Amino acid sequence: MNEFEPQIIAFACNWCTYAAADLAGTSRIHYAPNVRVIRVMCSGMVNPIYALKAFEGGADGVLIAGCHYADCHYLNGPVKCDVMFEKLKNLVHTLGLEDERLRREMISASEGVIFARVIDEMVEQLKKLGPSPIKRAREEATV
Amino acid sequence: MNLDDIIKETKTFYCLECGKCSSICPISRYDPAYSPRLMVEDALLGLEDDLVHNKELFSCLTCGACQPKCPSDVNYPLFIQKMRAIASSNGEHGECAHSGTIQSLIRLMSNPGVEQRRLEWLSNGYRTSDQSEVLFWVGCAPYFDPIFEDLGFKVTDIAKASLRILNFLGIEPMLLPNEKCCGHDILWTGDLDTFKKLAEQNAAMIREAGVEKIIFSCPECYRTFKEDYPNYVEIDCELQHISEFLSEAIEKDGLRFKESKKKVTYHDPCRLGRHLGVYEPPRKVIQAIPGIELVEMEQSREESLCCGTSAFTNCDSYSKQIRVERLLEAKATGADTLITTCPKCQIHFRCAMVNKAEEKGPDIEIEVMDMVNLVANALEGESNE
Amino acid sequence: MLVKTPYREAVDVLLDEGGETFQLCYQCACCTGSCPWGLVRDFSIHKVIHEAQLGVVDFEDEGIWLCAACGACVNQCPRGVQLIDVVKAIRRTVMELGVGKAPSSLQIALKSIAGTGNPMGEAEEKRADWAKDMDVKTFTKGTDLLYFPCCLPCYDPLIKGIATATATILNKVGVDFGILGTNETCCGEAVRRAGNESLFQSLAQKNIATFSENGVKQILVSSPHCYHTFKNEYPELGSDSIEVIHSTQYLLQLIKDHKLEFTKELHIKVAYHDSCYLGRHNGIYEEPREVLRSIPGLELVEFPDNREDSICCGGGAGRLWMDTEKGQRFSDIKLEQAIDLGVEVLAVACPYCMSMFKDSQLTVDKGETVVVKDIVELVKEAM
Amino acid sequence: MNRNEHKRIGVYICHCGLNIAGTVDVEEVAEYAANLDSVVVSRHYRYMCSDPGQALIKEDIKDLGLNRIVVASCSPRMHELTFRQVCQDAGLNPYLYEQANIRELCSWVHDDKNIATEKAKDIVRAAVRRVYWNEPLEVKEAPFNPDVLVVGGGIAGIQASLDIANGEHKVYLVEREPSIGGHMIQFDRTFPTLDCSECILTPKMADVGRHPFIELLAYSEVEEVSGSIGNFKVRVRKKARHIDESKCIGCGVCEEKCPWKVDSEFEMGLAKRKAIYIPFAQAIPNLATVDADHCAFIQSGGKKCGACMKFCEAGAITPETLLNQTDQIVEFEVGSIIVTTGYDVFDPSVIPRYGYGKYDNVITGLEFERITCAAGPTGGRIMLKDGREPESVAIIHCVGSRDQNYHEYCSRVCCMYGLKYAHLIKEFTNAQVYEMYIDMRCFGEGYEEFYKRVSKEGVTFIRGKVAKVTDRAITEEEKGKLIVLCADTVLGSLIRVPVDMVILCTALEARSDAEQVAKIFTLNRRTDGFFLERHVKLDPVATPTDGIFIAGCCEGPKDIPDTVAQASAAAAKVLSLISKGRITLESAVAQVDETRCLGCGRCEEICDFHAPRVIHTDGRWVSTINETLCKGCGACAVACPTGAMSIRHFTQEQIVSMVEALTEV
Repeated sequence: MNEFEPQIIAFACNWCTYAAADLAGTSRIHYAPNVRVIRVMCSGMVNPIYALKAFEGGADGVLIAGCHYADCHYLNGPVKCDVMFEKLKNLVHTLGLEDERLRREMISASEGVIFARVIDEMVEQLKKLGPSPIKRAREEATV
Repeated sequence: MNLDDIIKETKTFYCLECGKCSSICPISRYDPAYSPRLMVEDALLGLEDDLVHNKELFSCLTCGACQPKCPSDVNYPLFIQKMRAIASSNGEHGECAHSGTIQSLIRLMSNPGVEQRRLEWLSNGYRTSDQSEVLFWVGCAPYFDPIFEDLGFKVTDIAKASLRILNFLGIEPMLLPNEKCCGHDILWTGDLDTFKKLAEQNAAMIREAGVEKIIFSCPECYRTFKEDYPNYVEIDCELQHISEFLSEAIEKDGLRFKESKKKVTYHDPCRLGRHLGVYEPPRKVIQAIPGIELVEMEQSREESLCCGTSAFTNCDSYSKQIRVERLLEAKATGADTLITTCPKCQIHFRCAMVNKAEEKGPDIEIEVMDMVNLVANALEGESNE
Repeated sequence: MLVKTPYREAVDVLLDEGGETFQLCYQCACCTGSCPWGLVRDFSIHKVIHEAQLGVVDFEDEGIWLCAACGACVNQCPRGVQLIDVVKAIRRTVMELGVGKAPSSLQIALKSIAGTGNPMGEAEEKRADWAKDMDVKTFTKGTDLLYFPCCLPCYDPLIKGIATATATILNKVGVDFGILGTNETCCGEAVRRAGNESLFQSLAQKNIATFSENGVKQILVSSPHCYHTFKNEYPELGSDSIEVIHSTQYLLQLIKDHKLEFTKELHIKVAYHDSCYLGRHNGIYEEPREVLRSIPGLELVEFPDNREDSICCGGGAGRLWMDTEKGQRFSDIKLEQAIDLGVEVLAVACPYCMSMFKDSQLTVDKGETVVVKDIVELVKEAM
Repeated sequence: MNRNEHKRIGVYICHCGLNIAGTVDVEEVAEYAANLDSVVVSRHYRYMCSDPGQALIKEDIKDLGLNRIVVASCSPRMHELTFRQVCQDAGLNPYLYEQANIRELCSWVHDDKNIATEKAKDIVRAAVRRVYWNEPLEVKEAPFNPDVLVVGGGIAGIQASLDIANGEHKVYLVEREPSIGGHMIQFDRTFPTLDCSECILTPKMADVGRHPFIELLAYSEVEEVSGSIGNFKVRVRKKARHIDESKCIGCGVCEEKCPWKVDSEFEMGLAKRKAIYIPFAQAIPNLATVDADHCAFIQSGGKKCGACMKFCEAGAITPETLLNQTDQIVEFEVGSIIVTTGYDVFDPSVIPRYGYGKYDNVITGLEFERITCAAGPTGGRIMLKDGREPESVAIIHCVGSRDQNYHEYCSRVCCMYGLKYAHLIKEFTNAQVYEMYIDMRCFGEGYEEFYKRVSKEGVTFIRGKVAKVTDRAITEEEKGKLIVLCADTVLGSLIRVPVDMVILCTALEARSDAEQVAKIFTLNRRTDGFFLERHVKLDPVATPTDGIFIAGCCEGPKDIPDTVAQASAAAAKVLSLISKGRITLESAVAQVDETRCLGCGRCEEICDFHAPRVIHTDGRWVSTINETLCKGCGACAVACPTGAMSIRHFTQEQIVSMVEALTEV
């Protein structure tokens, strides 16, 4: 059995974090390939269901990242995201998923390095945790 | 199960097309596009496709108001339940409220790998035991708390109040640390597979626990265990809604309460009332509290008007209008408080009262409270919460 | 003319030794402008910084041993260059890589510390002698407060007064305190600034171990140097979280809590000398002054340059142990200023400062007209 | 949307030369995509963004009747618009296009070809699934209000207003002080040409005063701005001057007669003005203003003084105006806004070492401007506080600039005005002049030449940041002087320079109320406190808020030429908006499904742009969206309990479809 490769779904705000991911690209900063980025216009646009759906699908981790408070293209998106995230964290916690599987970050357009680092960190953590219980149970069911 | 079986099982073929159902149906009252009669007609004409893809299929509250009126006793709610199963296998899920968060949580819960942390609300003030013969069924309150935080109450308070009452009566009930959703909402939105998974896991845990009795504070869980589980799993213990349990306690054990001056009216949840015929116990309990004056709303008991949504699907302007009508009715009685025995009824009423807009609707503000909270506050020797 | 060529390797060494902030320097020289050496001789610290940038530092030059880590330059630097760290890096390079040579007087002091745990090379077992005929218990688990006197008060007869006065006050007030006695060793602050990192590390580790073995929660120090390293450097080396308090802070608290009552009036005119490590390094300017002002009858006057601008005594970063030729001692200038101010007492809050001033008294004329006292001694007298 | 519409998707994998093809097996990805649901054609090509690449798509749309397009290439932030245009040209709604980013997010950040290829497949799959749910959106336009608001009547505001008004468009110019002119009118001469500031500025001020297309609201402040590009609503508070503006002719008699003296703001407190005053001779508008706090008549409730009234022949001052005149609120609508609120001068007293406020003859640059000004308090005579002419002057550069303890940035003008002072002192006195500098930054036209000229005039330059200014003499000739202490980095030794006067080249800093202003106009601020431009290089006068522009020192320290250039640039931006006359609205905005709406107003509460509004229609309370206000941030959709609210092009269906595509096993 080869090493477990965690699967991360990242929701990135168009103006900052997605731009940061682009920057990581243009500056050829390599990072773990385990992340799949979904572009949203603002971190405040991320609905809890998106993360829950990802976990349903068997994702091992979900990252929700957007602008720092001061940089928001829509003034207060990050604040709204915080509120949503508190709710979501609470639900995911009650479900018994490890808190590390859900992560909130603020990464500005200039922080390509940080984007790469966050992904690598998260992959490391998730490798330690192993597959999400949902995925595990599903795999056990199939074998 | 195909359309014909459904028609047989729910006695739809007896339909006389008298239209009594549509005339009594609260949805039809506000949403002209919706008519139970026409649904049934489509079924009888074998227009399965039209039915399956008709979004109105998910508008039905399955409140059962039509059933008592039906001269040929068609089981319309069951008809809808079964039809939705077919619909959902055809990719139709209705318009889930709260972005489908709740359905998603239920599906996640149904995963056998999920080991929840669902009892963290439980503070040491409450006495529970793993040896108990009585199991208290908490329901989805731990998930509702964050989702409905803006409604100004904690759904877990209903569970807490229930525990206070049980403890007061010397019962230290068992709580399942990994209790899974009973599956009510997922069943009524047609996802049978998930429902079965939940039923099986819950049944297994209950067998494991070896209890003799399960007490529910949520009529939907209660109904699901009583009516729907038997079709899939076997659970042989006594099932009771806490209102039934309390009215017994009042009769047999002479449970008494301290006085609390209040004029209240009682809202029959569809599941507890029309679905299971439990009308009197809650009323008895409420009236057992000295000082409480219970007044009835215009539509009560069999005639009771639904709280406006069920299974968190197709919550829309029509369901809002139904809630407004119900709340105005409650206010009309001059009661200070609207008592219900269903957490979801309370959620829907409180949600209807949220008004953050500048343009205000009609005044429908009234205190809404679960019976168990009312009772818990009236327990002798216990300080009010 | 001597032609120099930038030498990258040297730059890298200094970077490794922790001098990285020299890269920020844009050569405005306001460090040199604010350096106390400017009062007595040519010394262009900004040049040293630039030499570091080019990697052409002259490790043989005595200049790199001049800095007393007073922090006047760091305070003003517009680019956030940590000049003290840069100098430290240069000195470390000398000590560790053996390029150039540290002044012999410094080497001797460091050897003594390495051997006996104190710069005078006195015997370890004598460390608690200052408290012999006093009732001072040895610190054990459960004792509230650890009193850490610093090497000088432990051994130097001229400075012992600081320790004894502190102990007397603590006893009078009835504080449950103790000393580590022979278990304690030099804090190593000056050692580090002097460039001997390895020695500092071993000293620090020894103290850290002793502290945690004895479950120390609170340390009272007489020396701002101990204060600085305990508070700001030991935690990075893994010491448990310990509350570090300087005597002046402690006294002020006692006074505020009315635990310490003055019974005598001291009708004297006093000037307070800000110790660099209390002031610029840790922002403690007012506590010592408040303590002095609260002494009945005492008149407090200020030096022309005080607080952030206070002139150093010249004893920091190992300078205490190096010879400074007559006419170049900051302590002389400060003492002369005190004499001009016409004060009876020059109040200090640091054993190093006291030691420097006591030396100056011997050489500065009319030096004897001013008495050098630590604030704790003045407080004791007034009790 | 029409669920039964038959989806025909075309997928195009771009090699981007070797940028993608180098690490991703594009053929394999193309083959993979071909087998995805509803994909009709899947190709790969060297450069999709090239003309042939674009042609490829257009042909397929026509020949194969494609109704959805996916291009897997670079970041959508790079070429989304390019390919949307391609679709549009081929008659396909641009929003039926989706871009899969397999370069920045894949080929450039991984080197293992297998891994990169697999990841690329996922990314493409997600895009294909999403585009399936994409819906056509109509591009909407709204009329653009040609009127303009300019905030701040300094040189920037004046220039911008004139540029726009000369194009015969209405400009509202709002200035908070009694007169326009800003800092520039306080200056004596301007570097490097030394033409007098007044002489070049006052004609422009006069033009503003009488321009038929400029409505000047002086002594006024903008209180609230609502709405969005093309249609802003503005509320302005016109402060009470306590005189009848229609009658006042600005003769100034009232000021002569008024017995109550106050420090003059205009003269930096170096001279007095009266309680009723005209800030300076050429003030525009030329009206008297009563300083209510210092007017005895007002303070005494009409019992004391009243001198001004007696002597005002125009009858512009009456007990009524003095006692009962109140601020008035003016409201109007504009299509665009230019913010030119300028800067504050750094207060050097926070650097005690330099002795400002401690020594009389340590002064700031702006104070010196007034001293050298012929119309100033000393009639242009350069003198010390005691009236003597200085024998020596030190000019200290970088006071509060280039210093992380105060402002890390360079204020850009100090070197040059420092040189200007040196020149003026040389010209009008016999004083020796010393400039203590760190670097000389003389970058503009004629600046370096000016530096040379000043050097020739015998000014002494000392390279070193001043450590201290003191009056403690240690030698005879230092007695009674201010001694400037610094290290000369060139000599490599300390220098003590005894002088009579010290001029501090104080930094320019962001206005103390920049935060409020930022709130009113929804601007962002940089860490240094100045307003943030949309793009530092490519969009220097635009801001993140459409239709609002910035110019002059509110954007950062700059000299007059740059300020004027920026002002004209902002004016040009506005003029181009006006000449187009319409605004294209964001299409990806919120939409309400009225049947699903509860009218709870959660959307209304959470929106920062006031786009959603709950209204009452046929018995129901439902939310509606003002699409000109909506920015499409999506917060309302998250807040909506029923899902009635959704964001076009970012619907739950579209996003979840991607999640599902990416997580399915």
